Amino acid sequence: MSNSDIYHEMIIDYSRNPINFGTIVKPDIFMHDSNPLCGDSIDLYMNVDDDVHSISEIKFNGKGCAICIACTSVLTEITKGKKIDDVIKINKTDILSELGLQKLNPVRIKCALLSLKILKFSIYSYLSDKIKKIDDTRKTELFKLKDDATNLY
Amino acid sequence: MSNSDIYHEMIIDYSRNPINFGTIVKPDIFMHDSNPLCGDSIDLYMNVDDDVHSISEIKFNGKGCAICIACTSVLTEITKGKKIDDVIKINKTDILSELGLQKLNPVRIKCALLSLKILKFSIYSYLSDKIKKIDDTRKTELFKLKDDATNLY
Amino acid sequence: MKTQTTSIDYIRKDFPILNRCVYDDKQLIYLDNASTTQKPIQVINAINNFYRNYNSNIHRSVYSIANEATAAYENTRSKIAKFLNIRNAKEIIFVRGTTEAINLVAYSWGRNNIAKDDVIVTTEYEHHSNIVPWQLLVKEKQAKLKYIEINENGELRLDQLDDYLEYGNVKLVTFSQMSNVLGTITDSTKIISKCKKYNVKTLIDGAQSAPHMKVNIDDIGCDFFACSAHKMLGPTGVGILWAPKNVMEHMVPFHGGGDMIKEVHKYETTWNDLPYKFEAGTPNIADVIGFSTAIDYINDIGIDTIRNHEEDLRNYALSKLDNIKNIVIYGNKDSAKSGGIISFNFADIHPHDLATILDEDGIAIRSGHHCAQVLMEKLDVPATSRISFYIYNTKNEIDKLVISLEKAARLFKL
Amino acid sequence: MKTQTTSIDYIRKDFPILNRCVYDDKQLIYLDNASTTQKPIQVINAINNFYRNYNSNIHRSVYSIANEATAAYENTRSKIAKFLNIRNAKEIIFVRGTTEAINLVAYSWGRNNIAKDDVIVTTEYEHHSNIVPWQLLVKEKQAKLKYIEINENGELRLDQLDDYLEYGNVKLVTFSQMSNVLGTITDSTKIISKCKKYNVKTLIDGAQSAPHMKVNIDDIGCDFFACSAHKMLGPTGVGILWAPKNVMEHMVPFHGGGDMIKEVHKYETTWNDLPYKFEAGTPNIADVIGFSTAIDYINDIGIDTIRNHEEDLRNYALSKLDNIKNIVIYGNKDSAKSGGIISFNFADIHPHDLATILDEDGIAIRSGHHCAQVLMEKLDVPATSRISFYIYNTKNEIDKLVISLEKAARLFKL
Ligand SMILES: Cc1ncc(COP(=O)(O)O)c(C=O)c1O
Ligand SMILES: Cc1ncc(COP(=O)(O)O)c(C=O)c1O
Repeated sequence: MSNSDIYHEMIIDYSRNPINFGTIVKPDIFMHDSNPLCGDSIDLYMNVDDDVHSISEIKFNGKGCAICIACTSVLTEITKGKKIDDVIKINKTDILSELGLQKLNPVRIKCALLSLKILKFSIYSYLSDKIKKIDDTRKTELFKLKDDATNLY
Repeated sequence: MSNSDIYHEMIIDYSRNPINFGTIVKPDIFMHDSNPLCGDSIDLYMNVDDDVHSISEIKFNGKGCAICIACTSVLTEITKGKKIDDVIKINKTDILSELGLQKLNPVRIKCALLSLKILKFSIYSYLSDKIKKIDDTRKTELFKLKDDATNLY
Repeated sequence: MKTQTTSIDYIRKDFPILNRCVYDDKQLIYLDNASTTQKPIQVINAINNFYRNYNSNIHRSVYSIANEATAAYENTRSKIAKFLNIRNAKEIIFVRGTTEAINLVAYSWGRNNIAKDDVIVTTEYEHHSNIVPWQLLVKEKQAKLKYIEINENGELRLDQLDDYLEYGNVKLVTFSQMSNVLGTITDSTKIISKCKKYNVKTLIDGAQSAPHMKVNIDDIGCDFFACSAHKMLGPTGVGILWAPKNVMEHMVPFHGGGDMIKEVHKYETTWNDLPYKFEAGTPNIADVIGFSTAIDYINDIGIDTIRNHEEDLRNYALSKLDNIKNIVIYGNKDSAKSGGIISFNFADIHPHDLATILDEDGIAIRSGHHCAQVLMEKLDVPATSRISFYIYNTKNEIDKLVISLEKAARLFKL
Repeated sequence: MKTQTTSIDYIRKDFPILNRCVYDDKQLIYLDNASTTQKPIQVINAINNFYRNYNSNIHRSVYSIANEATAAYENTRSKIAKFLNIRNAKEIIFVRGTTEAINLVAYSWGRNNIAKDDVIVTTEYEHHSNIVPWQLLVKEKQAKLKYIEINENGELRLDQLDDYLEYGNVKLVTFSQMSNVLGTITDSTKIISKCKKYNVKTLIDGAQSAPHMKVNIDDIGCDFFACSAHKMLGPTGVGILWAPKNVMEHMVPFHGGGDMIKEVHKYETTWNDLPYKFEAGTPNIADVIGFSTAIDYINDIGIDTIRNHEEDLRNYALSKLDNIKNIVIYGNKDSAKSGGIISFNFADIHPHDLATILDEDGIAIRSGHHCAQVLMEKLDVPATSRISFYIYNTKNEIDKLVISLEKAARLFKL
């Protein structure tokens, strides 16, 4: 993939005008993580609508390259309003294909997927805390989520 | 140097019938050292004749290869009865040439010179202890002896 | 048999050094494989190719050659995982070799898990690398080091392990899967099943086993495993430590520096994900990549073929040595229970002298304590001579060894 | 000028990688030399030659190839001693790199010499390798870490060092002789003369200085010096720690294992002579030998020639970058006070994005925090772009860099 293909209009626009950029005071879910190898650093905030088990509100804050910020913007757009059960199914292709980044090289892929990793981990720990009595199917599901997050890149 | 040249009659004789092999009870000088890389291990014992400042008695004990044992035998023969001032002048060529080992390779040279190293170090520490007020020339001499020992191989 | 000889000839062609002569006209006969093995041209070329075509630092840069280097480096982890049957390649830490791996455990796990009066159990046939780090640790912690002794066949007396475990306070049992002096293959499964009953951690020093026999870490169920690339056709300066994620997660960092951190601030720092938390600084990139090719080479031949070949050579050598008067062999005569290693002494000829005499005929054998002085004390010898085989050795080489031994006997008038 | 170009062309021929293309047709322009340098064919061949002709373990065997390997390995020590003006080659310890060297000091010297409330002083422009080991140590010992800050020219505020020293309890001052981000050359002589007055030990991180300028350890008078081979034309996986004998003699062992011992018994052990006490296990033999050839290569060109060439390139690059709008340069504009390193940011283009865009034209630059997050916090940027030169870089490459930067400006509509 040639790089000028990467840096198309949409990426540059998103990076200069990110969507859902900001913070939530007292969020239901919060997590920070960074990419140790390049320094991208993202805070993710979410509120949960308990009635319908969905993400009612999502914001992010932080510093990152155009790819990181654009992908995080897209991720928040996809996530917002979704049922948690559906949110945990979001996968890397969903993000990458939206921005035409399927062929990103392995180092840059970390920039693209940092926020998805944070999303998965934060929901994992939210669910682990929340559900006191976890039945076995639920448990397997949770472990899968954690595995997903761990092995994302 | 071809090895069959190394293993001549004299070396093998000395190694089977070492000279001055044994121990001295309550020696004036004693030191143990070993060759960490091959396991040769030598104890050196000496008595000093204080009147004439010479080595009146010398014995060694330990385990080692033919080269180590032969060289240590030769060293004790050269040392015995010598004035300390002369003993500290004994150098590696004195030992190696006596046994035709001048071209020994760097690893085996450690076998040949282990006992000389012990001799130099033990006399160094004997003299350092003995001479309470060391004048400056003597001091330089002593440092030289220690250096000699350190840099022998 | 014919086919075997042919295929060994074929293999030997991959090892340039085997064509070299010493003392002008003596073709090298290399019988010191337990110390380090020779390298096939494929491994040499892999290193060469890295430096010629995509040398760059890894993980931290976005440009093309850095991507290629990072991918190749990480690929070695996957190769090793498959080779040793490790489920998660991210549980593999690259280190300089077995020695560093064991020291890493002593520092990063040991210093937090060993307390006063705790017991670490090792064995009498360990390499210094699996003794000294524990001596240092027990001294610091006022803990105790205990040894499983060997019997007259050079096998571990596992009844002593039972006693130690029963007595209590044992926190770690650490042992080599194959002795580098006697060749004895340790019954790892038995040891580990004993230890598991008492919830005791186990470390396997795989320096000698990984190169010469099938190792299946997932089956064995140990807690730590260490080995060195240079003993298995790979370059010097690389080895691995493996530990399962749940154990590694509770280990503190070893070296601090670049790549092992997540975020560094002036007064506090967070650690990187596994295994990078334990890989501080620029690693030995070229040689990690070379290691990968070494594993390919072993896989191509097949680890079982290697094992069989060595067993065959050992049996042949034992039968030949049996015919020479005054040779004392240490360890197990049963080659099914031993790697391709034979330690011996020859009358009163000191091993160093013997090695020098054999060297004249181009034969490289190891003499000394083999970094196993505790074992030497047990055997009550200052040193032994040791021959050790690998896939490229031949019976013809053993025949030449025998001729050379006879020469030594003449020189020493035996 | 003509002669210089010709001789650089001549040098470039020694580096096979410089002929390679990325993305099919873009010849590699390698400007990430502060991270790792490329290797001349001479170094690649030295490693090759070792494995093809005399690969064997060192120190412990008496046969011919082991002798050759041992001699070549030890010869590197003498080469380095001469190169850095170290009086006694036995004061040089081989390690994996600068990171391991500094950690060795933290463990083997630090753990016995740093106590509660003691102070270690480092600087704001240190690499993580010279921060994290000290954070770990002060945490363990309840000691303190203090930072010398930088001024707007990227130079250390040595008045702060005076304050720290006067305040007392300082046991170690540790600093890089050249910043890997800003290029600033530290006034080592001044720092050390200050420290000597207070009898405070000093450590120099020479990772960036040793490759690029004359280092004279005997003159400088520091207590510890560390550098990495891979940043000075040598292979990955090797570096050195130097300390004077009288300091080293009071350091406890770091890794336990083979080669670092004199005698091992079941319950006590004695240590080997220096420097072997600190070189446990099979070292990275091939690469230590390759390092020797790297030093020969540098000597052949002349370290002062290298320094002049880089100063020249830096001045040229600065003048070109000056013509581009929206480029902010960090560090000293005066190339006499700086190594061949330039860190910058380009409008709001994130360094990663910039590096990816330049990569398309075959240009390899580094982007990120450069393992210097403390400095990034100080500069108040998440990352910078960095170009860094070595002897094989040319003005023509800088011209191409400028064209590529202009392309980036177009893509980002600056
Ligand atoms: C100033 C400085 N110190 C230390 C290091 C660490 O060196 P290495 O990664 O070779 O251990 C580097 C290189 O990244 C550096 O530039
Ligand atoms: C059983 C055993 N353990 C540990 C080691 C040490 O390995 P290395 O020197 O590669 O660190 C060796 C090799 O010498 C060995 O044979």
